[in-house]
Amino acid sequence: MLDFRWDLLAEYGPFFVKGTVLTIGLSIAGILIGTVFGLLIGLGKMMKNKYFSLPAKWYIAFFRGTPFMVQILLIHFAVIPPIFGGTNSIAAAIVALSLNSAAYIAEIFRAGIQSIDRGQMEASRSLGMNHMQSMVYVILPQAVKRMIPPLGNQFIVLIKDSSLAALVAAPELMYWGQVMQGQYYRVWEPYLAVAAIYLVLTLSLSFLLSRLESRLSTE
Amino acid sequence: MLDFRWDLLAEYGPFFVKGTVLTIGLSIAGILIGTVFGLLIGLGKMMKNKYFSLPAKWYIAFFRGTPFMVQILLIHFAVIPPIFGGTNSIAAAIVALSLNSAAYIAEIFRAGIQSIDRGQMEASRSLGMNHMQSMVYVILPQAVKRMIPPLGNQFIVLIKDSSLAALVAAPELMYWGQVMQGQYYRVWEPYLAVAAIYLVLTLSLSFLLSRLESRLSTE
Amino acid sequence: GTSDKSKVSSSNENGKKTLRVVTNAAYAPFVYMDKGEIVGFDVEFISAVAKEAGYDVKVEHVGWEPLFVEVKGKTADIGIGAITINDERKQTYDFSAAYFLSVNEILVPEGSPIKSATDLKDKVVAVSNGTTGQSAIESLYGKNNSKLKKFKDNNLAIMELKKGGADAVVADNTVVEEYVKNNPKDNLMVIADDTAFDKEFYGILFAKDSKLKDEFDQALKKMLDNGEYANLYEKWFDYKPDLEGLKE
Amino acid sequence: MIEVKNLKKSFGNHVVLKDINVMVKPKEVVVVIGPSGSGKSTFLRCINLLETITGGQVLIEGVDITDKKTNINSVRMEVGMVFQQFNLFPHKTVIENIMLAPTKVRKVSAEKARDKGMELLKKVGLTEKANAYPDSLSGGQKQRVAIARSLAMTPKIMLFDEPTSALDPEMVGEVLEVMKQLAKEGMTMVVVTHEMGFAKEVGDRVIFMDDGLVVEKNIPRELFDNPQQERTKSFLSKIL
Amino acid sequence: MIEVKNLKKSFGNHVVLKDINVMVKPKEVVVVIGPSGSGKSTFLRCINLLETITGGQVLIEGVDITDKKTNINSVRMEVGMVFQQFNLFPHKTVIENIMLAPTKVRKVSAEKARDKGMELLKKVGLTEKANAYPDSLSGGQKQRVAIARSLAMTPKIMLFDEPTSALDPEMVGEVLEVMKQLAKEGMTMVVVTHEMGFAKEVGDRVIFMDDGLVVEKNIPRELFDNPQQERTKSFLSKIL
Ligand SMILES: Nc1ncnc2c1ncn2[C@@H]1O[C@H](COP(=O)(O)OP(=O)(O)OP(=O)(O)O)[C@@H](O)[C@H]1O
Ligand SMILES: Nc1ncnc2c1ncn2[C@@H]1O[C@H](COP(=O)(O)OP(=O)(O)OP(=O)(O)O)[C@@H](O)[C@H]1O
Ligand SMILES: [Mg+2]
Ligand SMILES: [Mg+2]
Repeated sequence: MLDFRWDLLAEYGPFFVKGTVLTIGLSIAGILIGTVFGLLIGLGKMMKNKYFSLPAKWYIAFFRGTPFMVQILLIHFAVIPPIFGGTNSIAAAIVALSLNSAAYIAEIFRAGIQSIDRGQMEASRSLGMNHMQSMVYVILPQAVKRMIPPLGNQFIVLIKDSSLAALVAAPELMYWGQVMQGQYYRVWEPYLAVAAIYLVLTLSLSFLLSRLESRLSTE
Repeated sequence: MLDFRWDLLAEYGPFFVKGTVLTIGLSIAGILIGTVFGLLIGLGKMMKNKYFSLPAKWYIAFFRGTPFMVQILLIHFAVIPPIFGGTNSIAAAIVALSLNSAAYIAEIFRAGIQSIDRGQMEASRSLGMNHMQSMVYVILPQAVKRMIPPLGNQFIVLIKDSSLAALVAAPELMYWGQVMQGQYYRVWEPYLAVAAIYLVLTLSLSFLLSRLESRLSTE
Repeated sequence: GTSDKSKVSSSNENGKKTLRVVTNAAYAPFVYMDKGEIVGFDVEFISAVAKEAGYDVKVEHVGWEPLFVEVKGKTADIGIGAITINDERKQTYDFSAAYFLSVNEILVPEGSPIKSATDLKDKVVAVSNGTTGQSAIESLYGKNNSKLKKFKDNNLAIMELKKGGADAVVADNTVVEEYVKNNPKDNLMVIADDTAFDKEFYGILFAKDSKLKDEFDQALKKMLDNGEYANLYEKWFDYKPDLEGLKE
Repeated sequence: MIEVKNLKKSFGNHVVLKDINVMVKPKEVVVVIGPSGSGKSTFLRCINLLETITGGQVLIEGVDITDKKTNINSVRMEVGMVFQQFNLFPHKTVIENIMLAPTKVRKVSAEKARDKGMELLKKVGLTEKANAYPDSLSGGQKQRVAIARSLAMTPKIMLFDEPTSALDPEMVGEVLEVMKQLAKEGMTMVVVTHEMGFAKEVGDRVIFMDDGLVVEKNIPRELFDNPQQERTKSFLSKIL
Repeated sequence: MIEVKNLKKSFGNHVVLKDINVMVKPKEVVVVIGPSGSGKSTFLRCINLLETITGGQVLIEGVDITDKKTNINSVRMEVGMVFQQFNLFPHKTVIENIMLAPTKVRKVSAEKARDKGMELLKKVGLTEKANAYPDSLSGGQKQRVAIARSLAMTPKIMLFDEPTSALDPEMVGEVLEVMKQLAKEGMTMVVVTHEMGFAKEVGDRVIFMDDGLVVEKNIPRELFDNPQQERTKSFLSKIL
């Protein structure tokens, strides 16, 4: 530890910056697409019709029940090539992160809706509003507010999971850490630096989230 | 997909079995050590004394805020060698899984205790029991029951995270998937097989957990 | 010898010491896994040369980077697995005399416009992270060139090429030739470029000032002279070794 | 007018309402009492179709609400319901709570709905809270807003399910006051409550339910002072 | 005997008890009434040291409980407390709930604690529930167990914080009955309640609190029928 080579870090600084930008980009893409997709799957799972709810259940079970590492390798080498006619590590990372987070977001969505007191739906229905109106004007506005904290957590998880994109050579933060390690056969410098950057990203995000939450709760 | 090579899977079957055994072993070791360690850190974080609570907070922030991939690589290459005098992938995997899950378990523990209604502690104190007695006879027995479901989830997360031990060549399930891929340059067979095994492991565990939970709740 | 060396090597019943050999078994045909067994040219070679020197060996797969950590920390006696001898590594480790002559080659799909290393400019090249193949490309086209994709091992790099994510793979000649030979249906071909890529020599990796180095050097020389090396070589590579090149 | 004929309701194997026959005339105020779990809430909820009925018939203004052809939502517009737990919409202000259903269901313009809402708030004495959020109100204020919200749909019938039992004692009066006012104005009401004062003052009839059955019905004074059934007697002795 | 002198309590900047002076003589039953938020619960909690006191003194049987040298737990053994929400230990059976503190704090043997516990259960009429878990009890039964649990420590003083306000109306009576019995046996009691019947029947004195102050104290009949202060009048008009 005494011979910590700051000069090597300085040399790799620009790559870490580039990597961090991609990490953030992948995570944002993942959370956005994952949210849209997750809402659909969540809706599907809540449906009484089995042709919708069963596939949604299987989807969720698969993506929550298998390691993200398997998912990203499968998507990169087996799913993307037949579609794109070749591999594309960034596309694979975005697809994998989106599909994976969609499974978690589907559950967040469902839990958010189910956390709203039954009395809200009943009051709304007893005023003559139909199921759709009650959902749109009464249940969803309240559920969305409750979904923000777990969605924020999911975003943090995504930032961390995006590090696995290094395995398929997407040049995000972790990738540059491994490249640096491969070049100099040193471990502390690259990995501590990478860990610190991830920590800054996730802690900043939690900080923003807690601010947002306290603002929402006073509203 | 049409040329799915079942023969290759048959050939690698025994290795997948060996890998699965190690995966289970790593996860069990991780949850056990992580629980002991997590309780200590959780206790530390709840202390009023800053010399205990601050390090506990940092510990939790670090392990929850950085990717497990960085953690396992750092531990394998930088932490274990000076101690063991060399790398040891299984030791590294167990240490990394334990330290990582300890951070989550510390929070589970804290949340479990804080979820117990304040009235329980007050009733207990008003009967003349001191803080320690109230904790041991009243709060903890109830908190432990509530900790079981999130601990079970943590176990599932551990099973999935243990796949990253493949990166440091611990011969667990994911490792054999990668070896098989490396030998035959095929992706569907090894990764689907591996995903299926992980799915069986995690789904069986959730099933056991839901049984356990319903038994606990009727007690 | 160091104190913990006793932990590492043990003596068996014939009084022969068993050495702990560490390797990265994802480097066919030198060392790789075949149904869970570590096999390859390097594995047979190290057993033979160790036998010649009066030792038994136990080969263990630990991965590429850990291999160096273990040999340096003396928890392993020997590292092997297509390890190129270079000056940087010599600062920290001892190497045996060269036991293999290698040169980087380019693996491309048949019909690729790439004919030589100069054609690789602006093409996507997949390599194994930290190998001499990577250094070779970086010395030609700049360090951390964005078209260079670095993977954990050669398997993933070749996979990337096969799936259309890279235009070429640069790796040791034996690795790419072995791949093409074993997978003729993949329609890949190998391009050699002597002007762009330097010759490289593989050596057995020892800790600095290891006593084993001399014993193994003598054993290797004996194998080279008595033809045992050539036999082993031909068994694995179908052609004769360039013994003169090795002795350079 | 409400006619309940041979109403039955089970949850799975658990029969909660066994055979209920009740008739509520226009402008009548019917008070329902009975021990916890006797089915009082379920009875109200069946009238408002918040529970699917297992057997029997419920006619509201002559319309059979159990008939599949009946539009549930138009029935509900005629029947207001006030819950023990208020169930105000926490993300909307008081006036927005009141305006929501009229604008979305009756398609009343926002101005008209607001004017009507302010009028109702005046009636329940809460004009100054129009732009407050429910969280900032006391229990009694919340319940009064809930009543105003129901009234905004100009229902012909109002159902109250223990509207004061979640309130601090000093807030019970203000809510009962509003309900008495409503009764005087001629609203048809079914009220589950244990406020005997209210029952005696404005109730036209009292129904005593136990174990999913109507055990006894009578005018309040008779039922309270001179109960005919043993079960009624024992229940009244406990709560009076 | 309880002496409360110049008791003050704030939560941060929020002053909840401003200056409370109350004296409770042995065997006396004092009833505390007052609007929600007036500080009644806080007052009881200060006597039992569940809140740290900001200023003033509380003497119990002559011992200054605010003195740092006083052993809080031994004070608490002398003072039983019954909560609105019962706070039974859900993981223990009824008899285990009752036996826990005597065995752990007073180090009574399990047999003796059990015998005493069964005796107390008989007193509150729940002998047959000894081995039931709290979840299977009705609200009134839970509260009676909670009283028995407190009595098991043979306290000299009992504090009750709205013991019946979380109960269904028909269960209020059974709990009040137990409390009346206790009062007759000479227990010193401080009871926060809005059950006027109870206050009139067994209360020796009633204290009316508002906004952190004791506004009026008197014997029940006088305070209820002839309140002296405007605030008392307006409060009583709401709840009676
Ligand atoms: N959704 C439901 N599923 C199953 N059982 C239910 C449901 N709703 C009510 N019950 C049962 O129906 C019975 C009657 O309940 P109901 O709420 O109508 O009683 P109540 O007379 O209103 O009692 P309370 O005075 O406590 O409000 C109870 O035994 C209750 O457990
Ligand atoms: N732990 C606390 N932290 C901050 N404020 C508190 C706390 N406990 C009570 N308060 C405040 O102290 C005031 C008095 O509360 P208290 O519970 O003593 O009133 P109360 O007379 O018992 O009312 P109620 O009849 O509703 O039980 C209230 O304004 C309350 O918000
Ligand atoms: Mg009810
Ligand atoms: Mg209180």
